[in-house]
Amino acid sequence: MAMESSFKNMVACLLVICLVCSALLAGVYAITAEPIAQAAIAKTNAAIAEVVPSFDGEPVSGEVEVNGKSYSYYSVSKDGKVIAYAINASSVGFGGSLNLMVGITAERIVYNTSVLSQSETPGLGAKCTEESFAGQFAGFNPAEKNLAVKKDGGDIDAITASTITSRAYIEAVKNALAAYDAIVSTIE
Amino acid sequence: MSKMQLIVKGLIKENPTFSLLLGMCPTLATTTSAVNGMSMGLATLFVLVLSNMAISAIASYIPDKVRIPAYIVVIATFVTILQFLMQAFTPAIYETLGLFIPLIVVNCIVLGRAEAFANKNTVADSALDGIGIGLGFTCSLTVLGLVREILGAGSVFGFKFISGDGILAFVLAPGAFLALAYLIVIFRKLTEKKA
Amino acid sequence: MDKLLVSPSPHIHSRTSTSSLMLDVVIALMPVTIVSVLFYGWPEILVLCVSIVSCVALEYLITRFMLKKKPAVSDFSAVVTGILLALNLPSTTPWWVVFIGAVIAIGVVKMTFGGLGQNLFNPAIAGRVFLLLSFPTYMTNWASTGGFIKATDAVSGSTLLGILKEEGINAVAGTDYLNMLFLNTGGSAGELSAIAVIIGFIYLLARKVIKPYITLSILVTVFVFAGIFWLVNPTEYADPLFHLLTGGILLGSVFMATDYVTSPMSNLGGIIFGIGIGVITMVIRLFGAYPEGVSFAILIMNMTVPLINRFCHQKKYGRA
Amino acid sequence: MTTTIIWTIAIITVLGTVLAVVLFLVAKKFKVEEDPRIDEVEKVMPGANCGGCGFAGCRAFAQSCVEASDLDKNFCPVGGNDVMKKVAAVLGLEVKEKAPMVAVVRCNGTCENRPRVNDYDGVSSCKVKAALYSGDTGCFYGCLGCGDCVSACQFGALSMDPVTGLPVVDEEKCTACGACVKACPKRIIELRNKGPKNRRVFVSCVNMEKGAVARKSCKSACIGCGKCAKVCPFGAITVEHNVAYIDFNKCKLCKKCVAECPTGAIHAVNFPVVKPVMKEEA
Amino acid sequence: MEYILIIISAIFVNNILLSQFLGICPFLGVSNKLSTAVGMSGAVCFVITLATLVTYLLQVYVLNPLGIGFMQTISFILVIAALVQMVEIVLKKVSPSLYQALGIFLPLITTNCAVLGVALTVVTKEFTFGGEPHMLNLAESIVYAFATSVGFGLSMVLFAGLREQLSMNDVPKPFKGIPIALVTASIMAMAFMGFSGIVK
Amino acid sequence: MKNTFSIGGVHPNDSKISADCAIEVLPAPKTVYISMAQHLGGPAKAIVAPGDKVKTGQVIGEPTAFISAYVHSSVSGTVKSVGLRKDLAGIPVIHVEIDVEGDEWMEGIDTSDRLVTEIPQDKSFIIDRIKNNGVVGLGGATFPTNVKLCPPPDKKAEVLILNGAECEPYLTSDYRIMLEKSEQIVIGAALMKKVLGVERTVIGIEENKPKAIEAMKKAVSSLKAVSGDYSGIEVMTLKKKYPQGGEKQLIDAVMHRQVRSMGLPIDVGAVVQNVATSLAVYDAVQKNRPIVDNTVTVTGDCFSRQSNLLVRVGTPVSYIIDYLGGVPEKAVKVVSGGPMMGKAIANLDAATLKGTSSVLFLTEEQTKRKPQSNCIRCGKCADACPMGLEPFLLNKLAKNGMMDELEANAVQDCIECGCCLYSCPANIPLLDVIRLAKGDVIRIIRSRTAPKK
Amino acid sequence: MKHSDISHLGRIIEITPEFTTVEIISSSACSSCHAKGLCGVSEEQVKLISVPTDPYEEYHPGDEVNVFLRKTMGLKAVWISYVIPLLVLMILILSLSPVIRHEAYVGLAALGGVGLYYVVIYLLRDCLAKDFVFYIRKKQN
Ligand SMILES: Cc1cc2nc3c(=O)[nH]c(=O)nc-3n(C[C@H](O)[C@H](O)[C@H](O)COP(=O)(O)O)c2cc1C
Ligand SMILES: Cc1cc2nc3c(=O)[nH]c(=O)nc-3n(C[C@H](O)[C@H](O)[C@H](O)COP(=O)(O)O)c2cc1C
Ligand SMILES: Cc1cc2nc3c(=O)[nH]c(=O)nc-3n(C[C@H](O)[C@H](O)[C@H](O)COP(=O)(O)O)c2cc1C
Ligand SMILES: Cc1cc2nc3c(=O)[nH]c(=O)nc-3n(C[C@H](O)[C@H](O)[C@H](O)CO)c2cc1C
Ligand code: SF4
Ligand code: SF4
Ligand code: SF4
Ligand code: SF4
Ligand code: FES
Repeated sequence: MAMESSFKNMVACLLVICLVCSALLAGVYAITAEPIAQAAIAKTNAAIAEVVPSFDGEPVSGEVEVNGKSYSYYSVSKDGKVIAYAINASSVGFGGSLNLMVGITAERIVYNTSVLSQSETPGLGAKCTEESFAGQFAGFNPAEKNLAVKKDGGDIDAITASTITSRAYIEAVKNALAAYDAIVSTIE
Repeated sequence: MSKMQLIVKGLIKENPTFSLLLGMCPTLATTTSAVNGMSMGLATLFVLVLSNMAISAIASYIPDKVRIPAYIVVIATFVTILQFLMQAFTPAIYETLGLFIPLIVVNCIVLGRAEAFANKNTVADSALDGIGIGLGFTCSLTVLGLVREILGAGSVFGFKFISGDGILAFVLAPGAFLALAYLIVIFRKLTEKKA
Repeated sequence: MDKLLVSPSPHIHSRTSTSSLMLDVVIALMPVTIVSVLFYGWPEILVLCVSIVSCVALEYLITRFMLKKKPAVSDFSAVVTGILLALNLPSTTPWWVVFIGAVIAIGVVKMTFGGLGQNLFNPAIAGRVFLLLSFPTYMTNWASTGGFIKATDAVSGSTLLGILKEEGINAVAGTDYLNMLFLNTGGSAGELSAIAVIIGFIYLLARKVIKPYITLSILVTVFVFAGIFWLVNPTEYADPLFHLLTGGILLGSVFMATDYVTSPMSNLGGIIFGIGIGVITMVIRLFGAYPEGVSFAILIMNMTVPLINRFCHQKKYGRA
Repeated sequence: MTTTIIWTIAIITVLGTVLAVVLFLVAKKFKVEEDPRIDEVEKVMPGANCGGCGFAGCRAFAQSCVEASDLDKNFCPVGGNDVMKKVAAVLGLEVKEKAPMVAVVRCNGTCENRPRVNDYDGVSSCKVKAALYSGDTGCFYGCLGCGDCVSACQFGALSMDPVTGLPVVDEEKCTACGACVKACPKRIIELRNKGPKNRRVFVSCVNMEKGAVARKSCKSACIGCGKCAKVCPFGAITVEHNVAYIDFNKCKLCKKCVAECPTGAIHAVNFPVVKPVMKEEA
Repeated sequence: MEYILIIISAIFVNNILLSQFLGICPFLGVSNKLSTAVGMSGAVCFVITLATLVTYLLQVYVLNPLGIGFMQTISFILVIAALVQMVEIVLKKVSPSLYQALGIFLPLITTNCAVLGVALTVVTKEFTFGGEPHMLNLAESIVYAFATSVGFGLSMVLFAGLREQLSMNDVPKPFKGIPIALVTASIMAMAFMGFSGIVK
Repeated sequence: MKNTFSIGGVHPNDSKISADCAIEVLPAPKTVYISMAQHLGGPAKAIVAPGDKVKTGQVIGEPTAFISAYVHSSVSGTVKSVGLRKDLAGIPVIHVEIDVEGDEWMEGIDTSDRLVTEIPQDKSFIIDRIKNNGVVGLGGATFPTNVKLCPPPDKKAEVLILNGAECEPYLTSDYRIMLEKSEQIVIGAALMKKVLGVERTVIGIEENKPKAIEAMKKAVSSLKAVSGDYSGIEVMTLKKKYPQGGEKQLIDAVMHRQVRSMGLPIDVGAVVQNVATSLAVYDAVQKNRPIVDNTVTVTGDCFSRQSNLLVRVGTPVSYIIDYLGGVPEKAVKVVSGGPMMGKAIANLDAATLKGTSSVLFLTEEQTKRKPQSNCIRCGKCADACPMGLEPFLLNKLAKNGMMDELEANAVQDCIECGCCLYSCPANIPLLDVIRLAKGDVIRIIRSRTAPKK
Repeated sequence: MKHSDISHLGRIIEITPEFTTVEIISSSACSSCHAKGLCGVSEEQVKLISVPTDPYEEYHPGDEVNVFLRKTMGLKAVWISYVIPLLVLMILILSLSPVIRHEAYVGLAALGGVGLYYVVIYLLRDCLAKDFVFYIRKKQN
C-alpha cells in the first residue's frame, strides 16, 4: 500500500508534507492573528471596564515604577478629564502569583478590583474571585477604612480558611495604591 | 461494520478513557469541572477528526518508514491550528486548558487512531471513527468532570446546588485519580453485565 | 475419638491473636480517649461514636456485600482505626464530615486494597488528610466544646502550632511545659495530653505489641531537627521540647507510625522510617503551609515502606 | 506577516527534513521484521495463554507454527481442531485431526465408598497433604479432596462436588490443557479421548494395593482381579500393580467389562441409559 | 538559593506526575517492576533535560527572533522526536555493548506528555519562586527540567515499589490493575500535598 | 553466663509433666512390625523371608546406599511376612512382621548392666561397631551416625556437641536417660570424641532440667577421674528457648558460630549428636548391642498415665496406648514427637521406629487450628524465626510462585521449626506453605548445581 | 535464572564458533501495554546482541532463548549512557552560566560536552564491552 522507503522518497515525502502543513499553518496564522490580538485587547479592556467608572475614548496605557517594581496601568478619562486609573498589580498568594486589575478613581478610592490571573486552591483561595470577597473592595476608601483583614485589625473579612490569599489580595491592592500615588506624583 | 457502529464503539467497547485507558494526562488534569472536561474532549475531537481524515487521504503516498513523523507533522499542524482558533475565539477556555491543548500532539488516542484505523480506511470512515472515538473521549471527560464537580464543588455545569463547598479534595489532584479509579471500576461492572 | 486429627507441625499455637493485639491497642488508647472526652465533652463523644460505628459498619458492609467474604470485624482493627480517626479530628467536626472521613479510611484506603493487612497506607491518617484537604474550615476549628472538667487555660480557636505558624514565636512564648505534659491548650483530642499518650506507649511496649524503634527514632529526629534550628535562631524557631510536646507528634509516633501494616518490618527499616517521618514533619512545620505535618509525614513515609522492606531485611542466620 | 509565513515554512521544512534523515538512519539500522503471519496466527488463537500447548503463551505458539514446516508437532488443546484448521488456513499448511481429549477423574472414592479415618487440619492443599500423610482415608492412592486441580484449571471446568468430595469435570468447558493433570499430586486425572458422542469407558481407580486391602479402604476400588481383561474382546485392558487400565485407543466401547467388574470400578459415561450412580462423572 | 527553591518546588510541591499530571502513561505502564522503573527514570531524566535544553535554545534563539514563537508545538515535537531517535543511534555507534544492555533492560523511550510538557512549560510559563514572576533563563530552565524529571523519577520509583507490593496482595478483583494503581496514586498525591506552601 | 542462640526463638510453655516418671520397660508385644525405612536415606533391604527364625539383635535389613543403615530384629521369633504395611502417616512401607517367641539375644551382645569405661583405641573398630549396630541419630533426623562421624578429610571437627536441650515441650525421654544413664552417655561421647579426634566436647542442656545438669556434671567428673579419655568434656547450661536443640541454633549457642546457608555443621568444625544417640553409641561399641529399643515418652495434658517407656522397635503404637489404658477421651490428635516438630499420627496401628521419641496426646483446644485471617504484617513470625527469615514474605512469594525471590530470601534455610506458625496471630499456615516452597527451591538449586550433562 | 538477573526473550540468528548472535525485539514503554495495537506510538525495534558461544550447549539458529544480564549491569548501563551525561550537562550549564554571558553559547557548550562525553565512551568501548556479559539459556516451557 505504502510507497517504498527509499531515502529519496522519504525525504521528498516529508518535505512535501512539511511544506503543505507549514503553508496551511502560516495561512491560518495569518487569518487568526488579527482576532487573537483583538481578543487580547478585548480582555484587557473588559478588565479595565470592570474596575473603573464608565469612560469615553480608549484607555491610555502607561508604566510606572515603585520601589524598583514596574506597574503597567491604564488611565481612562471622561470628557477629557482623567477619572480613574486601572492598575495592574500583583502579589504572591498561597499557590503563586496573584494578578489583579485595580481601578482607583481620581479621588483615591478603590472603584473595583478584578482578578486577572491566580493560582490559588480551587474552593479555598480561588474564592477571591467571588463577589462575596472581592465585592468588599468596591468603593473602598483607604482613607476611611483600614485595608487589612479583621484578624490583623482591619476591615476586610477574610475568606474562610484562606487568610493567606486574603492578605495577598490586600497586598496587591496596596501595591496598586502605591503605584497610584507614584502615577499621580509624576503627573503633578 | 456499519457507520453507526463506528461511532458507537468509541463510546463503549473502545471507550478510550474507561476501557482502553488512553490519554490519561489530559483526562486527569482538565476534569476539574464538567465544562473543562467537555472542552478538552471537544478539542481532542476536532484534532482527531481532521487528522484522521487527512491521514487517510494521504496514507498511500507515505513511505512506511516515515509514516510516524509524517503523521506527527500532520497532527501537530492541526493542533496548532486549533490553538490559533481557540486563542482567537475562546480565549478563556484556552487559558484554563493551558498546556494540555498543545499536548494533544502526543495523545496516544490521536496517533493511535491514525495508525490503527485511518491509514487503512476511507476518508469518510476515518472521519466517523474519529467522531466516535472523540465523542467517547468527550463523554468520559465530561462524566469525570461532572463527578468531580458535583462532589468537589457541589455544582453541575457551574450551577451550584448546595451552599458552601463540596468535598474539596475532589477538585484537587488526589480527587482526579480517585474519581477516575472508581469510574473505571463502575464502567467495567456496567459493560460486564451487558456482555 | 473416632477420627484422628492430622495436620502438619507445629501442633500448638501461641495465644496472641489479631484481635488480642488490636484490643491491646484499644486499651492503650483509653487514657487519651478519656482525657479527650473529659476535656471536650459530649461533642467529642459524638465524634468518637460516629467514627467508630461508621468504621466498623462500613467494614462489615463492604466485606459482606461487595467483597462477598465472611466479615471479620471481630478483629477490632476497624475499632482502632475509628478511635484514631476520631482522635485526629476537632471535637467541633460535624458528624457527616466524620462519616466521610470513615468512608475514605475504611472504604477507600483499607477495603479497596483488600482489607486488613493489605492496605498500603494508614487508613486513619489518610482519612484525616483527606478531610483536611477537603474541609479546611472544619478541620482547623479548634474551639472548645466545653468538657466535663475545665482546663486551666481558656481554649483558643487555634492549636499552639497554628498560632506559631500564623503569628510567630512570640505568641507562644511562655507556654507552660508542665501544663502541656498533662493538658494541652487546644488541638485535636489526641494532642491534648502528652502523658496520656506516654502511658499508652508504655502499655504497648510492656505487652510487646510494638517495638520502640519507630517511635523513638521519630521523637529523637524531631528533637534534633528542632534543636538545630533553635540553636541557630531561637528568636524565630521554637525550642525542641515545644515541638515534641505540641501537635500530634506523640500520638502519631506511638499509635499511627507503628501500625504494623504500613510500617517497615525490620528494626533498621523502622529506624529509617522514623527518621524520615521526623524530618518531613519538621520541614512541613517549619516551612510548609500547614502548621502540623505528622499526618503527611506518615503518609509520605508509608509510600517508601515497600522500598525500605526490600532493602532492609532481618539479620539472617549464617549470612554475613 | 509575509516574512513570518516564509520563516514558518522554512523552519518546519528544515526540521521535517532533518527528522526524515534521522529516521531513515534509524530505520536502516533497526529494521523490525517480524513475520506478519505471527500476528495473524495469534489472532485466531484462543488467547488463553495457558501453556497447554507446551509453549510459553499463545504468541510463542503462533511463532513456532509460523516457523514450522508442518503442524504435526503443534497442537493447541484449548482451541482444538477448529483452531488448528484456522491456523493451517492462515499458513497454507495441512493439519492432521486429533481426537479431542477430555480430563477424566480416575477415582471414585466418594465419602460413601471410602470412609474417612482421619481429619485434616492444615492448609487446604493436596500437595501439602500428600507430602504429610496418606490422606484422610485408608486409600493412599486416591483423591485427597483439597482441590488443587480446581485451582489449576483456568477454564473453570473443574469443581469439587461437596457430596462426594471428588472433583467433577465439566466436559463442555474442559479444553484438555492438562494443567490439572500436573497439579494432582496423586496423578488421578488423566487426559483421555473424548470418544464418539463423548462416550468413554475407563477404570475409575488407581489403587495399587492388593485386592483385599484396597477393598477394605474403599468399596469401589479396583481389586486387580483381572476379570475385565479376560472379558475384553479387543485386548484393551491390562492389569498391572493390581489395577486395571483401559487403553482408550483400543477400547471399542462394548461395555462388557463394565458388567464384569465386581466392584463397579469401571465407569461408562454418556451412554444412552445412564445409571444414576454414574451421573456425577458427567 | 533560587535553584534550591526551583528544585524543591519541582520535585515535591508541584510534582510532575502527582500534581501536574504529565507523563501518566509511563507512570502507569512501566511501574510494574522496580528495576525497570529505576532505569526508566534515569533515561527519562536525561531525555527531558536534553530536550528542554535544545527546545529552549530553539525557542529563544531561533523562533523568537524570527517572530514565529507560536510555532513551538510543531517544531518542538519534531525536534524531540528526532532527538530521542538520535540518542539511540549515537549510543549504538558509541558502544554496542552498552546499547545491547539497555536493549535488554529497558523498553524504548517514547516522546510523551512529560517531555513535551516540560519543554513547553519552560518557554511559556512565568514562575515566581519567592520573587517576582519572570520567565526562566537558560540555567534556571535546565535546573527546572532536571528537577522536574527527578520528581518524575521519585514518584515513579515509589510507585513501582508500591505496585510490586500490590501485585502480591489480594486486591479485590474489580480493582485489580489500573484502578488500584490509580487509588494508590491518589493517596500519594494526597500525601504530596503536605508539601504545599513550602515554595510559592 | 547462660548461653543461647542469637536470632529469634519462642517460649512455649514447656509442659514437662512426665519428667518425674522413671523409665519403665514395656513388655514386648505379640507381634512387631519392623520398618525398613527407619533412617534418613535409602531404605534398607530385608534379608529375611517368611518362616525364618530370628533372634533379638539379628540383622534383618541391610543398607542399600551410602546413606542408609542396618536394621535389626528387636525381638526373637518367627518372621511372618515381609511386605507393605502402613507407617505412622499411613504410607505403605516395607515392614518385616515378626511373631515374638521368648527373648533370645544374638550371641556376642553384652546384655549385662556392667559399665564399660575403657575406650577402645581403634577408630575403625568403633565406627564399624556403630555402623553394624545400626546406630542412627535419635534427635529426630535419624541420620546414620557412622556417616556423620566420618567427615570429609578436608574438613576438621573441632567440637563435639551433645544435644541435651530437649527444647520441645512435653518430651522427657532425653531428660530421663540423662538422669538414669548419665555415665553411659558420657562414655558414648568419649567414644565419638575419639573417632572425631576433637579436644572439646560440650553437653548442652537447657536450664529447665537442673537435675539432669547435675547428674551429667557428676558423671563427667567421676569418669574424668577414671581415664584421660574423658578430658575436655563439659556440661553447658543453656537458656530455655525453643528451638535451642536445633543443630544450627545449638552451634550458635555453644560456639557462637553460624553455619552458612546450605552448609553443614562440620563447616564450622562442629558435630552435633543427640544424647540418646550417644547412649546408643555406648551400647553399640561397648556392648555390641544394636538399637533394638528406645525410650518413648507417652504424655499429654489430657492423659493420666504419663510415662517414659523403654519400647522395642516395631511395637505398634496402639499396643503402647492400650498398655497405658487407651486413648484419653479428650484427645483429638496423637503426635509422634514434640508438639512443635512432631508428626501427627494418622494410623495408630503403625509401629514405632528407632527415632520415635514420644506419643503425645493433644486436645482439640490445644491443637485445632483457628480460622486463618489476613496477615497483619506484625512481624511476629520474623521475630520468632531462629533463622532470621521473613516467613510472611516467604508465604506471599510462595503463593505467587516467585521462585527466584524465594531463593533470594533464603527459603532453603528454613529448619521447619514451626516458630513462625506458632507465633502468627492471624493463624496463617506459614510453615505449611514454606515447607513446600523450600522443597521446590532446593530442587531447583540441586538441578542447577548438578553437573551439566 | 538467578534472582539478580533480568531476561529478555530473543531468537538466535547466527552462530559462529566464537559468538552467537541473538535478536531481541525491544518494544516501547507503551507497547507492552494492553492497549497495544490501538496505540500506534508503540514501535518496535530489533536489536542484535552477541553472546559468547557456549561450546557445551547445542543451539540452532531460530531457537528461542532467554538472554540474561545481571540486573546491576542493566542499571550500570543506564548510569553510563544516561545519568552521567545528564550530570555532565547539568554541571556544564551551572558552571558556565555565570562565566559566559551569552546563554546560547552556554547551551551549545553543554551540548558539546555531552557529545564529548560520548566520544570518550566511544574510546572506552572495548573496556565497557568486557563488563557487559550476556548469557543465554534455552527457553523453558
Ligand atoms: C490543599 C489546601 C490548599 C489551601 N489553599 C489555600 C489558599 O489557596 N489560600 C489560603 O489562603 N489558604 C489556603 N489553605 C489554607 C492554609 O494552609 C491555612 O490553613 C490558612 O491559611 C490558615 O487558616 P485561616 O485562614 O483560617 O487563618 C489551603 C489549605 C489546604 C489544605
Ligand atoms: C527446630 C529443631 C529442634 C530440634 N530440637 C532438638 C532437641 O531438642 N533435641 C535434640 O536432640 N535434637 C533436636 N533437633 C535435632 C538436631 O537439630 C540435630 O538433628 C540432632 O541434635 C543431631 O543429633 P542426632 O544425629 O544424634 O539426632 C532439633 C532440630 C530442629 C530443626
Ligand atoms: C495509559 C496506560 C499506558 C500503559 N502503558 C504500558 C506500558 O507502556 N507498558 C506496560 O507494560 N504496560 C502498560 N500499561 C498496562 C498496565 O500498566 C498493566 O501492565 C496492565 O494493566 C496489566 O498488567 P500485567 O499484564 O502486567 O498484569 C499501560 C496502561 C495504561 C493505562
Ligand atoms: C500498633 C498498632 C497501631 C495501629 N495504628 C493504626 C493507625 O494508625 N491507623 C489505623 O487506621 N489503624 C491502625 N491500627 C489498626 C490496623 O492495623 C489498621 O486498621 C490496618 O492498617 C488495616 O489494614 C493499628 C494497629 C496496631 C496493632
Ligand atoms: S481405591 Fe480407587 S477409587 Fe477408591 S479412593 Fe482409592 S483410588 Fe479412589
Ligand atoms: S479440567 Fe484439566 S485439562 Fe480440562 S481445562 Fe481444566 S485444567 Fe485443563
Ligand atoms: S519454620 Fe522456617 S521460616 Fe518458620 S520460623 Fe522456623 S526456620 Fe523460620
Ligand atoms: S506473624 Fe502472621 S500476621 Fe504477623 S507478619 Fe507473620 S504472617 Fe503476618
Ligand atoms: S497522556 Fe500523558 S503520557 Fe500519555
